[in-house]
Amino acid sequence: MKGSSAFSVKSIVNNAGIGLALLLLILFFSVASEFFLSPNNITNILTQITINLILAVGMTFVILIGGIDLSVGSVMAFAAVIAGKAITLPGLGTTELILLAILAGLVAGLICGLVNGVISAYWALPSFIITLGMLNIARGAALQVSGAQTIYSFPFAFEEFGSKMVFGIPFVFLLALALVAIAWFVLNRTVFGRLIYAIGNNEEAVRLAGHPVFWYKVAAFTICGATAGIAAIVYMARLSIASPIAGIGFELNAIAAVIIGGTSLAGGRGSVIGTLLGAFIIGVLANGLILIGLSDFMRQMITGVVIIIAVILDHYRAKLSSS
Amino acid sequence: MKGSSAFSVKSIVNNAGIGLALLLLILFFSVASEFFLSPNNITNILTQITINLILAVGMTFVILIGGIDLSVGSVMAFAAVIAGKAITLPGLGTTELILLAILAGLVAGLICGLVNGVISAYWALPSFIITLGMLNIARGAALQVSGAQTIYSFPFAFEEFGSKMVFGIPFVFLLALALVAIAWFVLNRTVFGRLIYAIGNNEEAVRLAGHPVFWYKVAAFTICGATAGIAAIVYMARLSIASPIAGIGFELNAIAAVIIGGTSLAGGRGSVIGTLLGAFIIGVLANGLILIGLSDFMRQMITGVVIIIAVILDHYRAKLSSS
Amino acid sequence: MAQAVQASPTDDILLDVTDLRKSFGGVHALSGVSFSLKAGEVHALVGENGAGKSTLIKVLTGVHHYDAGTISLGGAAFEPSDPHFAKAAGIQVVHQEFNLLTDLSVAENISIEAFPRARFGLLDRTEMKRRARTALDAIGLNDVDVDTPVSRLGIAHRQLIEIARALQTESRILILDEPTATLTERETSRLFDIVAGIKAKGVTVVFVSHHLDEVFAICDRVTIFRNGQTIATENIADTSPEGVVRHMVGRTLSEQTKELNDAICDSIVLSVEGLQTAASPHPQGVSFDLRQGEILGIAGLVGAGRTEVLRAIFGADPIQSGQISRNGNRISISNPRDAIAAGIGFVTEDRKDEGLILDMDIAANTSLVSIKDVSVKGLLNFAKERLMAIQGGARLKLKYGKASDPASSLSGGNQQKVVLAKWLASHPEILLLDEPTRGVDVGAKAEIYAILKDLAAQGMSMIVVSSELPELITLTDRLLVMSEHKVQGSLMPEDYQQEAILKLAYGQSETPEGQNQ
Amino acid sequence: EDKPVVGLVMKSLANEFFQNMMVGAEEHAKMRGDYTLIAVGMQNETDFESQINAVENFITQGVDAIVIAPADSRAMVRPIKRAMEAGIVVVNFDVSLDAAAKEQQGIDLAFVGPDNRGGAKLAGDALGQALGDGGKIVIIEGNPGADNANERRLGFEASVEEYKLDLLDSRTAHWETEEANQVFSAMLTAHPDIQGVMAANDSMAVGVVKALEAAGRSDIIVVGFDNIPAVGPMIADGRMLATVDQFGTRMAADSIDLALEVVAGGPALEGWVKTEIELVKGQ
Ligand SMILES: Nc1ncnc2c1ncn2[C@@H]1O[C@H](COP(=O)(O)OP(=O)(O)OP(=O)(O)O)[C@@H](O)[C@H]1O
Ligand SMILES: Nc1ncnc2c1ncn2[C@@H]1O[C@H](COP(=O)(O)OP(=O)(O)OP(=O)(O)O)[C@@H](O)[C@H]1O
Ligand SMILES: [Mg+2]
Ligand SMILES: [Mg+2]
Repeated sequence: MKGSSAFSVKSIVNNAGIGLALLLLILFFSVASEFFLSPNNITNILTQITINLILAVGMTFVILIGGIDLSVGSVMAFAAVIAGKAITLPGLGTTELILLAILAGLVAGLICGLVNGVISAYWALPSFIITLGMLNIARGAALQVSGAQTIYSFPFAFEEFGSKMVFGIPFVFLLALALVAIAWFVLNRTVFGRLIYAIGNNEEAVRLAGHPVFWYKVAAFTICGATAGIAAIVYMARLSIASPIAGIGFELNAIAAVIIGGTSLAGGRGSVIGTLLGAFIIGVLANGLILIGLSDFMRQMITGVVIIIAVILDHYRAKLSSS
Repeated sequence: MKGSSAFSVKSIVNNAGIGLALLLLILFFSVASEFFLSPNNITNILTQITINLILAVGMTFVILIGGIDLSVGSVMAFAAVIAGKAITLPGLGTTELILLAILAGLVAGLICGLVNGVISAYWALPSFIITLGMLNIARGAALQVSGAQTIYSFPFAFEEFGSKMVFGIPFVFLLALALVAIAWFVLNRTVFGRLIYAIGNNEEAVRLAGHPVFWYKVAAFTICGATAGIAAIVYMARLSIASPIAGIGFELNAIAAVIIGGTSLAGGRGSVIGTLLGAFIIGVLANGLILIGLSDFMRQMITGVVIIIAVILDHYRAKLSSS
Repeated sequence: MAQAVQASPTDDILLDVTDLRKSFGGVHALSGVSFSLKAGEVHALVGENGAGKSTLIKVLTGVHHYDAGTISLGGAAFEPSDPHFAKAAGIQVVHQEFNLLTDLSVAENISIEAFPRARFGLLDRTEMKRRARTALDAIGLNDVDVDTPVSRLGIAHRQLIEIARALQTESRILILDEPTATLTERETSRLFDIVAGIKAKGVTVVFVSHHLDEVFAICDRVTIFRNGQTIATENIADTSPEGVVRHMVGRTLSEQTKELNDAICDSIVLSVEGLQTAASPHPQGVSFDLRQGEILGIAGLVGAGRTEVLRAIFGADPIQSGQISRNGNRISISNPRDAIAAGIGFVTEDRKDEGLILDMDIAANTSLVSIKDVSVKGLLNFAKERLMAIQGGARLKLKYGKASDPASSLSGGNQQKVVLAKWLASHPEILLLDEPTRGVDVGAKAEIYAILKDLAAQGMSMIVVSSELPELITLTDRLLVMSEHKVQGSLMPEDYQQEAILKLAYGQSETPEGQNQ
Repeated sequence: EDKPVVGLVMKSLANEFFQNMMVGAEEHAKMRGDYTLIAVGMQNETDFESQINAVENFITQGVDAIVIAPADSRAMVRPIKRAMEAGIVVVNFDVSLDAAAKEQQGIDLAFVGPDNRGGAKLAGDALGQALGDGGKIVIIEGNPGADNANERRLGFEASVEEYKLDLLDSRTAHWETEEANQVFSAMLTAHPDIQGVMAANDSMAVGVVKALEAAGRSDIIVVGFDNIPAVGPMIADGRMLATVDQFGTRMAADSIDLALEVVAGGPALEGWVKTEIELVKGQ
């Protein structure tokens, strides 16, 4: 049983079942490529999973309540464009610009998430469709606002934070890790988190227990939108551009990380630690398969196969650990 | 109540709730553009929704059992490449080539669906992840088999069937319509169909009733794969090419048609008539927004907004009709 | 109640179970169960909540695999590997928890095991509906349309549909796990007639119930469970209810007595006037008052509209018209939140869909309503929560492993106790209870009655909807009888007689209309 | 109103190259004022259907000319044939229709546009000259299966051949900055001795440059394609060696001019009307 209440260390280990598959992957790549465990490559992997991880943390909330958010990639692009416009405003000091951009990106993402949440919760509509609508709206808006032009030339201090290292670890990855920790705490130690799980499990029972289900659902989507905003800032800092066509298909990667991590698409079961491992699986796979020199097409096929094998492995581990 | 038992005409009308939104759309575009209702344009719309409709019919089965199939776009490309290889084989007569190609495409799609079904049903794994894996596998395979080259130069008779008209209606659309009719019949009039609904409703109850749930699930995915194969054939006949990069993102459109049509992502509720209307909504919107001359970005935004409004409208209609 | 069925079983042993064991993780659900079924008998399984009755049934029907022991059917070894296998061997079952397809029609649910097929795998819908109609009529559900989706039906109707479904297939052994827990007398006696009928055809019946009067009315033999073991099997003719209870709990229970509650104050805490919901056909609606410390019962037949009234008061369903007053002040309740804020609690009839969060642990379920009491500034205090669960559990004699086990691992009756514990933990001033002791064993029931009476004595007011007249008779201070969505009459304890209540329930008015208060 | 109507079928306008081209066309239409422009883009790079739909819609509307940048050099042949049969003047620009496919369908159509392969070779040659014989390079390809990706790869490969470069690896990053960044980071790990990178477009070149910055490598030479504004500073400060400008802003406008001439009764176009390309290098 993938318990919803990940309290003890043991239950974290259990939740994080996909860890075995990750371990095997890492083991394999370490043997297959001399570069895989080099400090440089580890830095690469950490940097590369950062954005997906940030998006996946927000996505975990939405999937836990039984929803889905297809718009995160587009919303990220929209938030990036807005933040990009803000950071290239003339006549302001660097610090102000950076703060303004961060705020603008965050608020833009948050508002998109809020809209997703309010519409799907108020009318009890399938979030798949509502966020598919938002996917189109946010992408169109990003293109419209930017005139389809890539925004560039950001203050140096801002770009620097994208490549800053702390104890040999990319700062942006630590940021993502902090988000994971916060999400874990919120989901497992607070009333709010408890009710997020409960709603995903049995919404009617929560409603009859007198809790404002509507607001919890809205909150989950808003959190997801806000993480898309944060991802946008990280994206900008890392690549020094704000592109209106960034993030196409990112939603699938984020959802995949969450589900590979053992969270149920039906809601109510899963953990953000699993999401962290899921994001690692995807990132390690993408990196390792290039290192061992597979051709592009083989790489794509093998990625598919490994993802499937990973969840099959997890199935057996879960079975073993439950008996 | 979106009853699963679409027996009477009344219940079809109810199932097809999204019809109101479709009507409003058609009304609006007829007024906004003189071309919209021209026979030529109607032909265009019908041709244009054909592929999405075919994919969506198969998708309806998968979603009804509570699954999802993200691989249909890739599987379609893979089936097209296989059929393309077959149809350009040297040394065979035209009729043989065409039959061989159709068979090859169908079987290729069917096998992908079978694999999706067997893996997700046997290990009870989330079909989202399994079919995401298949998305990568089939795409990689399509690129590998074709060497990333578009295959072309098909027999004339084959291409002709893509543009053939019957009573002023594109033949391929009639084909899609026939699939809808067959699917409706199977889902509503056969034991198999009722068990598909039943599994989506309460899998455990069906298991306890002594039915082999595994095989029904496999069947649903296999049907979905087979429709991707059919879509591949139609695609080839219509575009005269078999491209390994065809069908990117088609899965979202197919799923959207199903869900806009009122089928529940959780399974057990919905109808293929709704899917038909859902596909129409998407097709009419794409066509009409171009006709009224909206800019691309505005068009994308408005597409999102209209999709959302359509499901909101449907919500109110469902409410009215149930009281 | 149906008359005792003439004993006519043979002495042939049809099914023999010896030393059966089954555990879930650390929980030993079955630790040495032996019993045998004689062909053609009606055999009762009784025991406290969590004693292992349902687990045995699930093993026999291929839902669970057993760890050790032997089962033989008709003399041959029998190892049911899945539900299909057991069905093929002629074992039919109605499980304790429902297994219905709520979005499908009643007819489809009844035929699900073997849809009538025309040629080419086509569904013969006419035949399916005809069979469903016959099955429903046989069980007395004349008023239910076979095309209705099950989601529109109340819980008792659902139970009857489960039974109708099991009766569809010819079987050698029919197992009924607490079929009567939600039924009123009318349906129960109809069920007993059916059981008598199939018994006459030579079918062996296994019957689980917490109502010993039912056991003594229709069974030939009874097997008593305690803590996962079979304690004894006795001929009904040779034993007495007291004897069975002694085996069950290991001691004698004191007789339930009806004491008049003298704590009822005159102050009216809740007043309902002209309450109308979407389903109620009567323009005058439902009206009554509830006084402080009073336990008001609502009796009625299945579908009389009792649940509807409670749901409307609690804001779970929208009110069409009518007024609700708390302590004389009109209040508006548009959702459960408002109701809880007004000091009202609601134990729902359907624990699986509305009451419990099955995947979450017992502690989380217990604290769901009063989560503020176990948290500080939004942070959960797990120790406090566990304590709440343990105290609530102890009070209701909950049988469980750890407070951190999921609610789904509990036996049916114990799940019901968790729902009760959840609402008791929230200390409401008014508690609405819909079938509060559904599936709860005799001993625990007595405890629950005592607790409720005690709370009433401390000033809590209650409305109890129940299908068990004895429950209403022991528990309530006043009884409303509903029929066809309206209050047919009101009775005081001195007038509590089965006959009078049933007369009203069947819609024969005793008190003139408008004098229901 | 009897102004001629020109239907412009573009590729994805989300791509700033085509967006700028379209803005150029719109300004052109305003400036000339003697024709009506209807422009349609597509949802994404591989959305062949919407181009076919657009052509079909234009036939429905009875436009006078269709000016099209085909998303697929083979898929668009048949709809274009239908348009021509309907008496519409068709001008093919940006990517040339496949010659064999044209022959098969029995149509003859001129092409107005740049030489993608030649352009890529310009960039590749610049890199070859900078590195000299045996220079170790990698290629970041566009979307496999896309015609211009194919052409550019072939152009790069021609340079590799000519300058006897050592091609260590060649991979797609699907035209995307983020993916190019990830893919190139891994390539750099596997081949620390890379000396040069050929990126099939500038968006991917930006990703490569950022990966080099993160790895602290300033010794690796990068060339791109498209000359988007964002690479301007990179070329100026030497983080990139060169890119290729196809003067996309003018391409659609020029094609429209050519189409209108034919509509006005001029002679049909023939062969390949090459448009300008230029290597953009820093100082
Ligand atoms: N799936 C399960 N996982 C863990 N424990 C279980 C599971 N099913 C049953 N149990 C445990 O097995 C024991 C026996 O349960 P069972 O349902 O057989 O009781 P019962 O006699 O039917 O009780 P009731 O009268 O309440 O229905 C209980 O302690 C219960 O908690
Ligand atoms: N004859 C009927 N046909 C169809 N639906 C009915 C009928 N009677 C009641 N219902 C509906 O079925 C549900 C059951 O009614 P309700 O639960 O209020 O009655 P009840 O007296 O509590 O009976 P139960 O014991 O079934 O709970 C309600 O939603 C009601 O609207
Ligand atoms: Mg039980
Ligand atoms: Mg009721």
